[in-house]
Amino acid sequence: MFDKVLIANRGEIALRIQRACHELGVQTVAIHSEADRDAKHVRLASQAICIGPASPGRSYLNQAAILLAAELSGAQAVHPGYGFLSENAGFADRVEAAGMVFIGPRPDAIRTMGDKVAAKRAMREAGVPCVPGPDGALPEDGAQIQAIAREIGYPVIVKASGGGGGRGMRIVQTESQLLDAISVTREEARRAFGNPELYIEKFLEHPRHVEIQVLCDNYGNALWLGCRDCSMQRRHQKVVEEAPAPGIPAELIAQVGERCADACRQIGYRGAGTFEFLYEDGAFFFIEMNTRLQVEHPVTEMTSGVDIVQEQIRIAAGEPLRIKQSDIKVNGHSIECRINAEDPYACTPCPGKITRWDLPGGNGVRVDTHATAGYVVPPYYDSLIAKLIVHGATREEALARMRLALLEMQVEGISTNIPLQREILQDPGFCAGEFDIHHLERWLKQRQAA
Amino acid sequence: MIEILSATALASVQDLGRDGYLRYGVGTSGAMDRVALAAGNILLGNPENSAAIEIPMFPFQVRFLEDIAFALTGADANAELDGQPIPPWWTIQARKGQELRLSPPTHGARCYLALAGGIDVPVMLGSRSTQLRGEFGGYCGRTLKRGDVISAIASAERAEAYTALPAAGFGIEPPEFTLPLGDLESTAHATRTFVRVLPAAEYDCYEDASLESFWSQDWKITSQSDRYGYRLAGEALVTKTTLEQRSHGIVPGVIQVPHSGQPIIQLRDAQPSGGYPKIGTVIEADLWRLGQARPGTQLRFVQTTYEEALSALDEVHDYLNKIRRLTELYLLSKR
Amino acid sequence: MKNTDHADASPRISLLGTTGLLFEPPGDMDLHTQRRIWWLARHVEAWPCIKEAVPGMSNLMLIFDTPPRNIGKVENDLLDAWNSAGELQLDGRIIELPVIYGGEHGPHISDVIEHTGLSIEEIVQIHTEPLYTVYALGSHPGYCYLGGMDPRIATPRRKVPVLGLPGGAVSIGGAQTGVSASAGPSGWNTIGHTDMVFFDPQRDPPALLAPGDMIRFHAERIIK
Amino acid sequence: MELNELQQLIAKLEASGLRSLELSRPGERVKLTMSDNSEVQVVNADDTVELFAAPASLQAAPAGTTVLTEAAGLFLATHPMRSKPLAEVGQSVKKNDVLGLLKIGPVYAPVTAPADGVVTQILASDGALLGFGAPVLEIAASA
Repeated sequence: MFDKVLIANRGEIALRIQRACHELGVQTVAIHSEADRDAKHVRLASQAICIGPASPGRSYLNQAAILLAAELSGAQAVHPGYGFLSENAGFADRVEAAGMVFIGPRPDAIRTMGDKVAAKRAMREAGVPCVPGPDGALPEDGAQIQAIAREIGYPVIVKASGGGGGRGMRIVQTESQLLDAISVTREEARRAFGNPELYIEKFLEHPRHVEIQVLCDNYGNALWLGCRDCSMQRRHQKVVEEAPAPGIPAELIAQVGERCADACRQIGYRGAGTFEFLYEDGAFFFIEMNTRLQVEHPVTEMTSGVDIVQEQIRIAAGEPLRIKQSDIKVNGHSIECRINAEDPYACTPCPGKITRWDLPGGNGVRVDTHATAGYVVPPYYDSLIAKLIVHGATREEALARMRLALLEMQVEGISTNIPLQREILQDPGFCAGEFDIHHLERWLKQRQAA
Repeated sequence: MIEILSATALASVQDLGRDGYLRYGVGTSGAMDRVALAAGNILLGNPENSAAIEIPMFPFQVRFLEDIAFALTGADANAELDGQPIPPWWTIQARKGQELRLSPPTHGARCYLALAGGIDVPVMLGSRSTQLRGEFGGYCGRTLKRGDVISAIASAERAEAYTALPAAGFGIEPPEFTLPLGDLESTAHATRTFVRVLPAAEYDCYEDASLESFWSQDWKITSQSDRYGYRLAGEALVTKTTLEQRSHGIVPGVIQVPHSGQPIIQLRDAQPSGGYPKIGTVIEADLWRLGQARPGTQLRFVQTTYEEALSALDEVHDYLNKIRRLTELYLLSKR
Repeated sequence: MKNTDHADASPRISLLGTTGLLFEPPGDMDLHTQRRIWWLARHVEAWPCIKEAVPGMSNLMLIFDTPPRNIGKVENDLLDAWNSAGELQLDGRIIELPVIYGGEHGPHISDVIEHTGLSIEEIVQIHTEPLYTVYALGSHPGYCYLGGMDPRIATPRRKVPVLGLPGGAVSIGGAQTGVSASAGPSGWNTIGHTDMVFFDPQRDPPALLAPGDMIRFHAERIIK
Repeated sequence: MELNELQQLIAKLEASGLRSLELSRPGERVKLTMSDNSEVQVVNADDTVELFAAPASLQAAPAGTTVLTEAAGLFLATHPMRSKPLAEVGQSVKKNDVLGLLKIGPVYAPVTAPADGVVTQILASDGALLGFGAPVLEIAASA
């Protein structure tokens, strides 16, 4: 096991990783910006090093400054958390070149999965079900493109290979719109991602977003830890997540889960990862793989009993997985609400000083947060200030527990999306488990109209 | 471009040395302290083998005829750029017209002045090092004189890379502090140099008492010590029988013992063959220490093994790799 | 000449730090041995760990590319190679060298006279008699070690090397003779001088002479 | 305890991000606590004295400029090849002079004089690990 791990992140996830390290008896190094001097994880770290000013480009995204701090601290490994440099293959390369361990997959795996076309090809070869469409870049020739689209069947979606997070994509309903859409998207992709490569897929109209969490060690062992439903999204940002995905037969999930684990073994994947799928009409379609820890990992921890962050660290330290697939049971139901410092309906960030910070508690309630009363939410970073996670024996029990927890949670001084979360938890569609990825946007639109 | 303002002789253009011509009788030449030369180049983003100026006599003064980044490594010559003090093992951007002055060092023997891009002299038999005996290589095959104008190899990339150089420049840790050998007192004051030695072919031909004193005594580095070799003074070494060798190849670091019994360490400009008995070889990994040992100071030999000598060489490579990696990171963090 | 006491022993291999090693086979310093040395040099130079193989006088220096971790294996391979070594015949040229013996340019001829008990004429006669073979190059750019000197004029190397010897110096060191190609220090006894240019770094190869070439000294003048 | 000693402690306290610091030595005990309105309270064991010294006023004190680090590193007051520190109190310095070093592995980053002046105080202790933006020393503009 490592003696010292550097945490290249901030906020709740830095604190989460720090806890996992300390539980494993590993010292932590907190690197931070000037804006985070008083942050909780900075205070609780074994060693803290301020590496730059508030601007992320000069601190949390400043690879060189982070690596120099690693050198100063003598850390043997770097945990990137999520966001920032977590899926930056170049950073992973540099960490390894410095003789340290990057707590995550090997840089080449990050690179492959970062290229949507390459990822889809790898998954199709590994037997993971994919959205209909060729697993290669689109040709230049218009007639050829039209032939491909016709074979898939309209509507189709045009995507940039280098895109992600909802950027660089366009839905095409009929053949007459196709070539225009291609040329516009190609130009966007060239400008936004420096890579004009496009691919095309069947567009699913009412899918759900269901994902499978995997864990793999360096010795060819790969596990899947169950699934999550993250369909409640707004502007491609997840708002509420839960595990397991409601209403999908366990056997079907197990089938897909096994395929994911197989794929990991085939590509020699290491560490934690998430296979994201669209789920429609009883079928799964792979969309992408996230080669990092997810924000919503706690709902899987609550239902599987596995501490995913601790396992990540053990794997990176070269330990084999201590559990087998047969040890993993899906136990009850867990829901996570992301609490953001933002206007609940306009969605605009609301940084500022928190004057009141009352957290919920009780059986089956977990709050992952770095905020406290008196904490000033800085304007420079992501607006996530807490993750409210509940666990219940059934989905109904979990829903009831979450409603109560949201009522108990009182924040003053800044606006948060707690009022929105309370409303979502009352929405009949959500409560019945009848929703797709467009549900929340539709619901918001209706609410605005009313 | 820089112009040499000092009349002081013996400064020469050197790179890491000339390989592969020993069979023509051409010695390796190259910097006496190759670690300092490589480090100076690394500070500037040059290939490690780029040529620089080796300065063994002080004061030494140059004028910059263009804006150019330079690096100083090796001996601490209390450098001043137009009166502004420059720390040792440092790189900084010089402006056209500025003058660099190096004073007699209190620490070390040879200073290396490297220029961004590396010094532009023709490559002769695979190297830019000055072959003094053969009168070729380096700057016109000779040591530098007042009025010589020396150019750096132009590179657009290097201009780009060093826009990030802090106004006051930056430095690196000299290797004697990263790779200490011997007691700290000697390192701090540079009064005694320790070098590791592997016994050589005729080691066993010496009297036991001579071997004992070879390892235990302080050898004085005499004033007859230069790039060819260091002549040492101490209790004479005595062989059990008279030895006469056939001429054979030798390398920098070989400690020959002529009939006088006073050892001579062959160095970069030494002839590449000889016939005197060899008691040992200063290991390659420690030759840089020798390059900074000054006449009048003491030298101590430490017995080592081939395996230890290999590890020592790895440590030197690790030091250079680390300064390259961290120098790049540091400049990147400043962008 | 007094060689170290390994005449009947197996070849001796000794380390030159981590830079290289020295291979010294037993036996006389003659053309047969030297031809096996040339064979060995050409053979060993192809090994990946070897940067250069440098023949000496019936010995061979190897310079490592990177020092081998397993030095024992290299030593064994070298012994095996030597045991199977043939004689490499190099077809050389014959070069005549005019020499002025003694005087200002032969300052140590008196030491040779004193050591050998011969007269200057006898020494010159003995020195100009043989056709010398270039065994190896070394010492300084273009310098040749010659084989075939008459042992009657062998004179030990000087106790203290001479620092500023000029180029073209013809000298005797132990049982060997040679001609310096440029000015520099030497521990040998200088007996004469020649004007020949032996080295030009612009040429490829840069040296005038190569192993296998032959030299005959020709007494242009003798200064007493 | 002298006022300048206290000021140095206060500067260190601010730089470290700690909330309080306690120091005892024979005959005296000092506790410094950062209160929320950025005041510094000094509590002396024998007679309680409160000193309201806002950091801003401290930094502005006698026309001084606090020189801050521009990188994280171990502070070296003296180059290991030298015996004399790069900067000493009372020393005149010129803009861009190197006043100290931040050691990051084998890299020595400079602590640089932002302007001509005289060194009035050294705030960082030799060998301390300093983060970005930490105070190292103070210089006053020369008259």
